[in-house]
Amino acid sequence: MSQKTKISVKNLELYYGDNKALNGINIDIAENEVTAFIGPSGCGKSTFLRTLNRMNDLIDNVKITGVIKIDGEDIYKSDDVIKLRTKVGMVFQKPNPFPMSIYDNVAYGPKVQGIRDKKKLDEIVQRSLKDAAIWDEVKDRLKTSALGLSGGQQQRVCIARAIAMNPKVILMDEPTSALDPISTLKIEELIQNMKGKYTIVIVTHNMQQAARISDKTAFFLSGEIIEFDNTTTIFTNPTNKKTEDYITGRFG
Amino acid sequence: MSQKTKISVKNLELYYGDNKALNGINIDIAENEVTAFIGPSGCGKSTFLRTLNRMNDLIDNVKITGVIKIDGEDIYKSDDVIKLRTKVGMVFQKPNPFPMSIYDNVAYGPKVQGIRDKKKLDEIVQRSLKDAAIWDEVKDRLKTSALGLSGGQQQRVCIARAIAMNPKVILMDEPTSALDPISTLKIEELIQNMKGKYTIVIVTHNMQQAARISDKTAFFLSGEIIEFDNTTTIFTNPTNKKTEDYITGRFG
Amino acid sequence: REKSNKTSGVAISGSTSVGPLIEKEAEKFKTSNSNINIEVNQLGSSAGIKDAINETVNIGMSSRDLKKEEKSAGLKEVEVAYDGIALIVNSKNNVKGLTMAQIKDIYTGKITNWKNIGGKDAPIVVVSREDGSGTRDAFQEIVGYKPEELTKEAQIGDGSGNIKSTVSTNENAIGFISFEYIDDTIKALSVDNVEPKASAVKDSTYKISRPFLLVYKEDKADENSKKFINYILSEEGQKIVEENGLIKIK
Amino acid sequence: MRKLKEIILNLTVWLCAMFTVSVLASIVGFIFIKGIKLIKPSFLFSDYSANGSGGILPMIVATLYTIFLAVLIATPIGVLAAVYLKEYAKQGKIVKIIRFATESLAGIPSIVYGLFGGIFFVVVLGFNYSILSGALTVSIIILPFIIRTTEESLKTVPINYREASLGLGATRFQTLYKVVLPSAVPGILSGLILSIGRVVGESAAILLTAGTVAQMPHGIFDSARTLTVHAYLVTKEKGNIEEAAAIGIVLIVIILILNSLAKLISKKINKANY
Amino acid sequence: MQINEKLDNNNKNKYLIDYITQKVFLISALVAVMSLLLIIGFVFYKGLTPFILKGYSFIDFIFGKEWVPSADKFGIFPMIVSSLLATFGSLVIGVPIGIFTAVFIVEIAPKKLGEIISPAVELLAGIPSVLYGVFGIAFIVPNIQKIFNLPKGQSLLAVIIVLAIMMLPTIIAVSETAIRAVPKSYKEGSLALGASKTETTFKVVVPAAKSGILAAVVLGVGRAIGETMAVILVAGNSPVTPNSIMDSVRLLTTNIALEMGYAFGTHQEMLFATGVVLFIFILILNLILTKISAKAGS
Ligand SMILES: Nc1ncnc2c1ncn2[C@@H]1O[C@H](COP(=O)(O)OP(=O)(O)OP(=O)(O)O)[C@@H](O)[C@H]1O
Ligand SMILES: Nc1ncnc2c1ncn2[C@@H]1O[C@H](COP(=O)(O)OP(=O)(O)OP(=O)(O)O)[C@@H](O)[C@H]1O
Ligand SMILES: [Mg+2]
Ligand SMILES: [Mg+2]
Repeated sequence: MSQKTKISVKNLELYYGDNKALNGINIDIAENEVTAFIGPSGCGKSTFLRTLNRMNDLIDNVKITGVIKIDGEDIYKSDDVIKLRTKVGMVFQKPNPFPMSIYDNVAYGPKVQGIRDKKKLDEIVQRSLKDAAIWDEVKDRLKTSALGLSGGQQQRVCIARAIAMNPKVILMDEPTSALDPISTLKIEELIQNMKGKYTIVIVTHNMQQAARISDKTAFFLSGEIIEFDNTTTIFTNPTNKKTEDYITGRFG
Repeated sequence: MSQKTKISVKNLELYYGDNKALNGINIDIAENEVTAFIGPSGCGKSTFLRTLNRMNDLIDNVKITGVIKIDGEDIYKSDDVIKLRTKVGMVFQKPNPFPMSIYDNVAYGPKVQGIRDKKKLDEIVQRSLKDAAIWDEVKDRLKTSALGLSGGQQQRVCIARAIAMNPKVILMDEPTSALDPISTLKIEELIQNMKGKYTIVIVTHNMQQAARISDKTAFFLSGEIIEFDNTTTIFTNPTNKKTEDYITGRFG
Repeated sequence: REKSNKTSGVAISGSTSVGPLIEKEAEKFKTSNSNINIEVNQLGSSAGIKDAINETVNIGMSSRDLKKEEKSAGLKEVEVAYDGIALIVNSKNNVKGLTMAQIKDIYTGKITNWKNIGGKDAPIVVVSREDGSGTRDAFQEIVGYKPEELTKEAQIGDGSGNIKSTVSTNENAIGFISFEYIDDTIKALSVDNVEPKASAVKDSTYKISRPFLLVYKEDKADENSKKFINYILSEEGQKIVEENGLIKIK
Repeated sequence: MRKLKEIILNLTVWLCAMFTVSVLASIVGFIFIKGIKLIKPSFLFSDYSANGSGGILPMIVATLYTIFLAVLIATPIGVLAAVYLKEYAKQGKIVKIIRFATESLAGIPSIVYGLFGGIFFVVVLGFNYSILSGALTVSIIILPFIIRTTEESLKTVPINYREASLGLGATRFQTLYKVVLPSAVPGILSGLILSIGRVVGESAAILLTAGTVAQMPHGIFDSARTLTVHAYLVTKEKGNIEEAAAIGIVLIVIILILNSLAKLISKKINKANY
Repeated sequence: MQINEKLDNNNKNKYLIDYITQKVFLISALVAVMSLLLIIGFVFYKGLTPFILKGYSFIDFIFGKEWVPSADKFGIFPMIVSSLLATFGSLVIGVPIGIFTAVFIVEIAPKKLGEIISPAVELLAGIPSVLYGVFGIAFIVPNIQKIFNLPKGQSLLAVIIVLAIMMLPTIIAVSETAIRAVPKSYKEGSLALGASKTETTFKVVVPAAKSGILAAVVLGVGRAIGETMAVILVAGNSPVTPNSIMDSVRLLTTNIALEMGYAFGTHQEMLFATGVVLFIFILILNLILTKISAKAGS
């Protein structure tokens, strides 16, 4: 699988104030593959994911050292965060729809990109909602507030919102944690379909999910990547004792 | 298993404005057992759970008909919601720690109950955090804001906050969806330990989890309970075709 | 800035005591000089004088004499009317009049109870205008006490209206205001047995009075300004002065 | 014990609210009882006359001019400045100092602003006594209000809205304009309403900058007398409480209309907030 | 795909717009700051002249007990004391009442009632202070005189009451917005723990709205302190140190407003000097308020 490297991370460290949350991260994420991050709660998965589209810029007191290159370009050297974030879409851990209608939520990104054509927008919204497996549930209430949706519905609207942008890289922070198995299955199908065209990074606590959909898996512990390898290798034959412990502590 | 009925629900209907979200719910929840609610996203699980401690009172435009009795008392007839909510604790779907220190979050309930003794509070906080499998991660930062925690950490703090009250009934809305397997395991252990002393109702999308920890399972679909039975029966020999479809659509 | 130089306009600012009179003069003046617009701003004597010096306006109004520094700025002054200052008490007060000496003793804090001057047994609440006020300057000069001699207990109000409100709501109070503000909400006292009337000021039997001044810089007082001042000084203008309870210049 | 505390606290809240309500009711009642006699068409809709028979039409017009001009000047500057302080500036010492100075200025008596305006706008900039000078001066007075209330409402917009928007490749400006500001509208609005109140209620500062000319203004360069200045002169010089109260009634009506208008507009802007 | 290509060129414009808007924001901030600085500069320049150029002693000014401008005596000590007392008194009355009323409107009142009170309060923010003063002199002052059987009702007490009333609309309106903005999930969390509505309100909602409530207090107090017209009518304005709450007082603010109309020369500069002291006074007050609220938070 002679994969091209899409994202290359060198010696990344991140501090929240004095608190080191990421410690010497080195990883190469291949293009058009699905990479899963696993690891116990609080180990830094979200934090690392957020460095990849510079979301941590928003938090005061965050210090970052090291180099992250996407398509060979140092994203922290470039001034064009907009390009970065247009290219690198994100689905957040807590569903965060805007206080707008469902339609406006999904159309937000394209509109921001300057798409004004009503028909085109309708099309994008519909396709994205379908891909996110929520079209049927909301097609009759597109104009009502997204805040009146159930937790899982909100999460899917946020997924739709992210894919409406047609990004090259999609970062997903536990996208299915609030979803029922069927919706989860649909999202996983979506991910499978996108593989090959998009680079996908997904944080998940669901080992089976990681095993099912990802090509590579990185195991995080206390702000470090303990092991990074092909998913099959990680799950069947991990090198590191800690990885094995975590994996075998698995269940369900 | 000659279980006493703790919660008895008769002909419950709930409307959000004109939108019927619950339709003719009838269920008897046995004392000191674990009851799981499963069903696709948006089917009304959270809505129903929230009727049990009258959380929907807060939302405008909600209309409820039917009868819910806890310990034989009609909770919508009684004026004492405080007593109800002290008896019936809740963990929400989205983690919602207060903007206070971790310690104050957990001590909040006991303090409200009138416990002033510093030592006693310390004890309760420590025990609850330990039970919620987060003590080790936060014991050195009890005085810092709970909002600076990772998603899963926040969720466990909320669990600790709920069990610090020592309620008789605990309602949990997807309590482990944001947790890694190990924390999940610990929470599940906690639930197992509480069983027999507490009546627990848990919403989960994780079939395995439902199968592992619950005594009874109710399957929701479009605001109705399609089937309610012993968990083993539901998972091995469901009566209803829809239940079977949902269960067999399971994976992972 | 150009506006005040417009040939058709006269800008006036200054004393709030003189202002109402000038407004009325202007209103009448305009009936025969509709092309001349007169703007009257009531901002206080100091502001009026300052504006006249700065040439922000054509004419300033003052209810007090010019201070040395102000005079040296080259202002011309014209007296346009005299104003009597009346002592007022609450209408429930049964005292009818005071002597000059009694007034002085009251304001310097030597007499503090109404019973000492023929009233009932109640403390006197002295009300004065603020330091710098033209009315107060004139009052203390004529009554004959120094600014620092004013009783420390004195209530201070700014503006005749405020003095009036204070006195009309307090049976124990005594204050002083211009004749033009006397009405039936309060009672004006006689001084040395002379009733506070314009005629009494004119024949000098009523002692407490002061001049109303217009001040201007020569080169800023254009034709229209002069015309307006002359109108005020004319017989017709002075009739308006009298209609307002003020006193014609002799 | 807990019940008792609860009851006492609840009672206190009720008492405080009732106190507020009764104070406010008695003030409004007072104004109406004293002033209603004077409210007649001839009072409201005719020109002023110095001999006391005229009406207050020129003052009503001058008041509206001043409000609109001041709000027009101060709202954009204040809101934009608040956005800068909250969203762009580094939250360091300087911002803190600016915030602090701003707040402290809220407590300087307006007459000081009046004196400043009387020199700066009237003389130095040469606007003379005019509605413009008056509006500029009160603009400065209400700036702290607008800045601070806007900042506070920006603070209440959850960070995850910003994250979501930026995460979709929106620029900071787009994020602000499409997501953050609409969510902050209620707070900005309440600041604006308070500011309108402050402009309407202002006397000393306007007196010294817009003057007291009791004639119908023909533009913002004319000197004019606002309703409040008129009420002030009437109270201070004549002690005529009835007329002041009648003006109070007119002001209450004006504010009522303006506040409803402001709310209507904000509803339009804020259709995003369901 | 084509979308993305179009974007790259587009981004330049976007950054340009972002850059320009940021500068517009910055300029607005600068205009605001500049105008505020101008005022501060103006007051200080005018107010410090007599001490720097004319040889008056600032110490005598602050600690002098006599204020007779026409006799060249400028001492504002009594006014400093009076201002302290009046501010403290009105804070103690006005702040809790204001915050409680805001809480009432948002959390406790029946919805309909809240919907009436809230705009009514906003309305009151627009009533000119002159009218508050008229109300004070026609209502509060005579009642104080009657109830306490005094020769006059103009007093520190009357000032405190009027100031407390005048700060209410601002405190209520701004706190109300802040309390409304507290996320519902906090409330739910607390109620679900068996806290009563009142406990939830005071232990979770109000603390979460702390920053906004502090702003409300600062602005409200500022508004009240800055208001002079009402105070002039009810204070009595004698420039002497009060011995009791029933004595007439003159505040720093009223001193300025009272005499500015006729003052000139040194007298006027001394009034500006009063403004300087007032500014410092308010600075300290805000500092204390901020400190208190920081304490209350932790
Ligand atoms: N804004 C913040 N300020 C300070 N510390 C933070 C902040 N966000 C996260 N942290 C800390 O950084 C560490 C890593 O957090 P992160 O959110 O990356 O964990 P995670 O691996 O995503 O966990 P989870 O699975 O629970 O979401 C944790 O210890 C967390 O408490
Ligand atoms: N506040 C609300 N206002 C209006 N409709 C609502 C509201 N909350 C939920 N609903 C609707 O009620 C239905 C049931 O929602 P509920 O939150 O109970 O679903 P759920 O079963 O918990 O789903 P999930 O697994 O996604 O959390 C959904 O169709 C939802 O859109
Ligand atoms: Mg995370
Ligand atoms: Mg739910």
